[in-house]
Amino acid sequence: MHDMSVHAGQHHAPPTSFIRKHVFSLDHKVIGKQYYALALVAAFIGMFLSWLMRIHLAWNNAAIPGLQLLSKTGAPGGVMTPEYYLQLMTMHGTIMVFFVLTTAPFAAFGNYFLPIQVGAEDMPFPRFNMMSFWVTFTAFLVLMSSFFLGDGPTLGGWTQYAPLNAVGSVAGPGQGLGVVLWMASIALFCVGQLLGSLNFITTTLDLRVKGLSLMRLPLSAWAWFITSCMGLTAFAVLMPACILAILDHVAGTSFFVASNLVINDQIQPHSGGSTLLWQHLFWFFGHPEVYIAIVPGMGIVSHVLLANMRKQMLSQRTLIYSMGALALLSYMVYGHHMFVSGMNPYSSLAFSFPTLVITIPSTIVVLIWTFSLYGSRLRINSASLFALGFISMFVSGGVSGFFLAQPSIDIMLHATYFVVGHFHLVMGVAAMFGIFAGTYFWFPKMTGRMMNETLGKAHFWLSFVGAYCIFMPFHYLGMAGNVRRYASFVDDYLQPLIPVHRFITVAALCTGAAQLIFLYNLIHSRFRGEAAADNPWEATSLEWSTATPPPFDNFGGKHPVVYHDPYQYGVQSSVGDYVMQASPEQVKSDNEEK
Amino acid sequence: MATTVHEPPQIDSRRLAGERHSGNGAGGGIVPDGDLRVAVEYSPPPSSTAIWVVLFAITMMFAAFTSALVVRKGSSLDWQTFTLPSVLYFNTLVLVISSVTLELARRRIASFMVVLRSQGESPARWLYVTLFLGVLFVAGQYVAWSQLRAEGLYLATNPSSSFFYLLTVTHALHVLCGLGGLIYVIRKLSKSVLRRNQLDAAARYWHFMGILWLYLLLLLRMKL
Amino acid sequence: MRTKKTLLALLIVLVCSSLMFAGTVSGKVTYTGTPVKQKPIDMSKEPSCAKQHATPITNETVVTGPNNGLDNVVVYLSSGAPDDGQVPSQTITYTQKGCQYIPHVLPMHVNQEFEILNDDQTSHNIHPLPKVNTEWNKSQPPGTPPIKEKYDKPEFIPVKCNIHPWMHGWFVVLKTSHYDVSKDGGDFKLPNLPPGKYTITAWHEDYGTQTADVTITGNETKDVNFTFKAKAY
Amino acid sequence: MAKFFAVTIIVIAILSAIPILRHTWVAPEDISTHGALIDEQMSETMAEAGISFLAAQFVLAIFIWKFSNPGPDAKLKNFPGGAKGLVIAAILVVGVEVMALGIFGVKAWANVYLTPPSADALPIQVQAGQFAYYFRYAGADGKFGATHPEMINEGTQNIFGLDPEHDVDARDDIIAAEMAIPVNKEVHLLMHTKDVGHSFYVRELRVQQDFVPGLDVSLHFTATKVGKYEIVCTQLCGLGHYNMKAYLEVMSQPDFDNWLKQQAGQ
Repeated sequence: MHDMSVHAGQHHAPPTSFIRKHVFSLDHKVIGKQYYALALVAAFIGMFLSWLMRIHLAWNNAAIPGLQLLSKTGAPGGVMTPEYYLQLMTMHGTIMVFFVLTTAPFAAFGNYFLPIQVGAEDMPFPRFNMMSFWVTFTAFLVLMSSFFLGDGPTLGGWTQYAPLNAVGSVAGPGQGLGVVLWMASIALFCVGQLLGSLNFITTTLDLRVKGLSLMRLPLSAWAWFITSCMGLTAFAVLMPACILAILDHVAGTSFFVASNLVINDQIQPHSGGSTLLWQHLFWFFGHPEVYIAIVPGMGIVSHVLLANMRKQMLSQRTLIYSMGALALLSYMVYGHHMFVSGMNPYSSLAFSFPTLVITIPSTIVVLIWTFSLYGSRLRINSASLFALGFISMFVSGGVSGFFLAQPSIDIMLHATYFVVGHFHLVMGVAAMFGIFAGTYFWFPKMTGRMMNETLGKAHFWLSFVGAYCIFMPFHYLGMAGNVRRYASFVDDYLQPLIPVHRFITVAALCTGAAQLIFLYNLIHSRFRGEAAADNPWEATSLEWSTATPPPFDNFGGKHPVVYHDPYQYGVQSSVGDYVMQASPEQVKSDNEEK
Repeated sequence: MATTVHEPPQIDSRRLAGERHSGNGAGGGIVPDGDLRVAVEYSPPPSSTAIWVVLFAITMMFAAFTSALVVRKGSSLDWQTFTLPSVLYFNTLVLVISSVTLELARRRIASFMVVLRSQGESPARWLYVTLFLGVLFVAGQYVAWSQLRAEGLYLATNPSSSFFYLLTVTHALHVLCGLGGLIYVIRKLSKSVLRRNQLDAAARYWHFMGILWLYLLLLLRMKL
Repeated sequence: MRTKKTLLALLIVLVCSSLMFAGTVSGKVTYTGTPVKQKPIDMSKEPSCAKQHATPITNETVVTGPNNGLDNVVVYLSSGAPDDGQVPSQTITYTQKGCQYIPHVLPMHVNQEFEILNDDQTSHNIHPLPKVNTEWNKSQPPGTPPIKEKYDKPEFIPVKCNIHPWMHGWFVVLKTSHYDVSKDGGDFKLPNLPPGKYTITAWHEDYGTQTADVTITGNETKDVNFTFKAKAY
Repeated sequence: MAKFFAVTIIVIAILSAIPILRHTWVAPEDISTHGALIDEQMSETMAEAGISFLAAQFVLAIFIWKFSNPGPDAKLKNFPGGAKGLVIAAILVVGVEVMALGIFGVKAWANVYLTPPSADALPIQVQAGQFAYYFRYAGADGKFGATHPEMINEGTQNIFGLDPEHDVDARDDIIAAEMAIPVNKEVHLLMHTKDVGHSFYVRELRVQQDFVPGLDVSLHFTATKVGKYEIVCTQLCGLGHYNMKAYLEVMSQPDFDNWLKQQAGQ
């Protein structure tokens, strides 16, 4: 990792062998697609797990035919055991947060388009880039392999709180080797993303073509740059935390395990560790991780919206500063995950105020998007629908943050479905909508074919309405005090809420099925789609100045020169109402007033 | 209706990318014909940026370990202090000297690059000395670990020993990576295709290892 | 075919005749002193189980009968046992009913298969805590098929339910098929012992073990009694 | 399509608001002395968040309705006031609003966490373990017996690891699987976990606090209404997490005294 070799990205020759072309490729575009494929597989696995969980929650102790084939002990006779529910839940969270929400908007699209948007031939360290993907892929395999352990994967949740994560199999099924595999997988994932961040940062800072100042970068490139800076800090902290946890597990150290813990009437051979230490280290990563998932989405959505509004944002600079502010603040607020954790109650107050401050940049971003729509010539297509849907979801998920930022209200809402609804909307659904917007927008460039618009719109409508049907009721359940991470709702208090759970389950099954439309569209269009022009959306940034799909070195042995800010829409030019960044044509504004 | 909100292309080099690295790329005027321009010589120095990125990541990692140490010590009753093996101070000296020899090497190579083959002596000589000192440091750390093990202090014996091994081993692994960097530089140098920024990157990394070690030694002395 | 049947009949006659010449050890397990009062178990956490017990059941660590009889003591041949290495073919069951293990102590032969059943409307979790055998931990939601398991080494294995912490029982894995659990006030009986010299061990989960030597010469019944000292706390 | 989209957004926004306005699913009635402030904080936040939510969705929908697929001669316009106005609005309106909420909320928080328990509060120890709570009352002598983790044995129901044989204080300790407290009397809850992290959540009491392994935390509250309530675990603690619960019985003082006597007799 510290080998300082410079494989000057711009100079490597096109590969000839199949393996070099498609498997161990150094080409950022292939690596981007590999990340996308990984995210796609992971997303469908994660979604499948959520289906199983939802069915179990709505119809408790009902046999799911065939489930016993997945795990004989986890689902004897097809009936899910409580531990299997938790194991599926843990894997769902881990797969979605790490291998979908981090890889798809950041690593996949960022890899493909960041170098093109800055006009480079490739990343500066293609070998590191290739390693980044393959290390991440290995991390995914390591995680998935825990499904095949005798007692299944870990059940500790994606947050893996100590000391449950460190005492071993005595604490429950999957807590032995399952946890070690989880920790190893996440540590590997951190390495992969650190390597990625290294490339993203150097690409942005050093490989910009002439005329492309930082402020002339498209918003998507800014978002990836900010995200890579966050990733560099966050993953560099999570990795040591995972190492400590592995040591507690296999080497008998006591970083996180306190003295005199009695499990199954046996005193555990650890002493003096600090439970809260894990939470501090984890959430120092965990909160920025939320922004790592959502900020690329913000960039993609801005990028897509601009091309479809046919006018500029009210202020591009403000958007960039707001994203930067979100990134900075994300490190000062992580304690709001720990209000009732036994942390010093004064610290809770100290973490509460920066959390509330975060609403300001978030609000600014939303206001700028929304009010930029004013007076625009909005084009409605699958990409812009998902981008607009993103705004709606981001608002809905964001307002519930008002509640959770306050420690006093958190007493009631902590660890309830309110939290589940909040983060699923704001970092799950919203980020997914960003991914979809990016996919419908960039698919022509990546494959040379258009996606089917009718199917795209059907996918949008079902996803948009479905997501609200799933996640809005989560908030109501939470307000009524429905605790999360329960394998079934056995107490009298929660019985009346089960119909709501059934409604959610039906909605989740339908919405999940709607994603199959997307999958079909993706695969069908890849081979049978209409051929795409070089610039089908009449967009301005550099990726649209090159061929579709881009040649191996992105610009065919040339370097573009940038003459303009990235989004010259709503102007009069020889090609229409836009001027491309790489066009030297002078710009006549169509705007009333700047 | 206002016109020309945006300036025509800037030729002023201060607005160009790569401005921070004068001498690397950014040469030649822009051909204002609007077509994509045939690439001229353009060699940005991402390794200079990259090394700072790497050092930042390592700093974050050790910051995480440090905060873990402070929290773990503050919250526990089972912390037993022990005296650091004195060979550590010898190792510190070795690492400091290695930084000096690396600087000597860098100067030699700089002049070697300017005046090709000025003297007959190989500019890599001081690099070999640095390499040797680096290996000596790692060997010295190994001696320290053996001494502690002989005293019955293992990784899991006590939180203080856990942190000692954790910090020193992690640091030593990073030093080994630095040694790899030095070997890479020596190899490149022998083929005389070494780039200045590669040498600088390896040197910065090596010096950082020294500074990091001084910090760790101070931390271990104060906290263990 | 015919010869086979004849052989079988012969075998049965042989076995029966050997049984006729077998001895029996029977007796009673008692205690002295005052055993600690068994605490009633509060099952309010699991209403479907609480309903099944009109009066709360108590702990089953020390179960006593009239005349200081002590139940749930495993009495078995610990040496001199004619262990022919044959594993009894019948399957024994361990039932979870009313959030209680029935029986509280389940003796079994090494490698003998046993079944765990869940008669309750709630999920149970069976977590035996062996030291020499392989540890496993399985949950059993209501309506799922029985769990079939066996152990390959002799051991006294505490069993607990991870969902209902009061549920506690024992698997006693023995290298002999001559064993009994004292019941109905401490009575036990080890029939069908061929002539020989044996050591008989009585094991109680809290009070430990006691042994007695006994010699069986023919078709007789020997009386062996064990007395444990009760712990006050 | 766009107009349909705008209508969908508005319909979803209104439908989302209806259960909240109609109080279809709300927290159960508060039975604590400190809970009123939390509830108040909750409804104020709900008002502000609800208005922000509806306003943002409506504006988004209106703009989509109005500005999508315009005729070819439609002029581009910018929102009057531009970005500066929006930033100022965000800072002034939203920023000040949430800051105010935060500052008022400090009082509700302080009420629970930053005040000491009164001297005559009834001390009760709760020990969480996989997957049940047990409660300990000091008994007649007012002293808790020392605990010995190595003596903990669920099989013999020595839940706390007491040593009554050698420890006089431990002999009269009352241990129960349900928590009984007298009404209108402050309770000082000493929270201990024997294994992993758990949590103590009583919806009606407006109380939620994690157990921290290796660190005993305490909590104090006063219940104001007689009744039976659920205590549930909210910190993922293992496979039986969903079933980790106990009951809280708030009793009149005489009932409570009787209950204690009855427990002591067992």
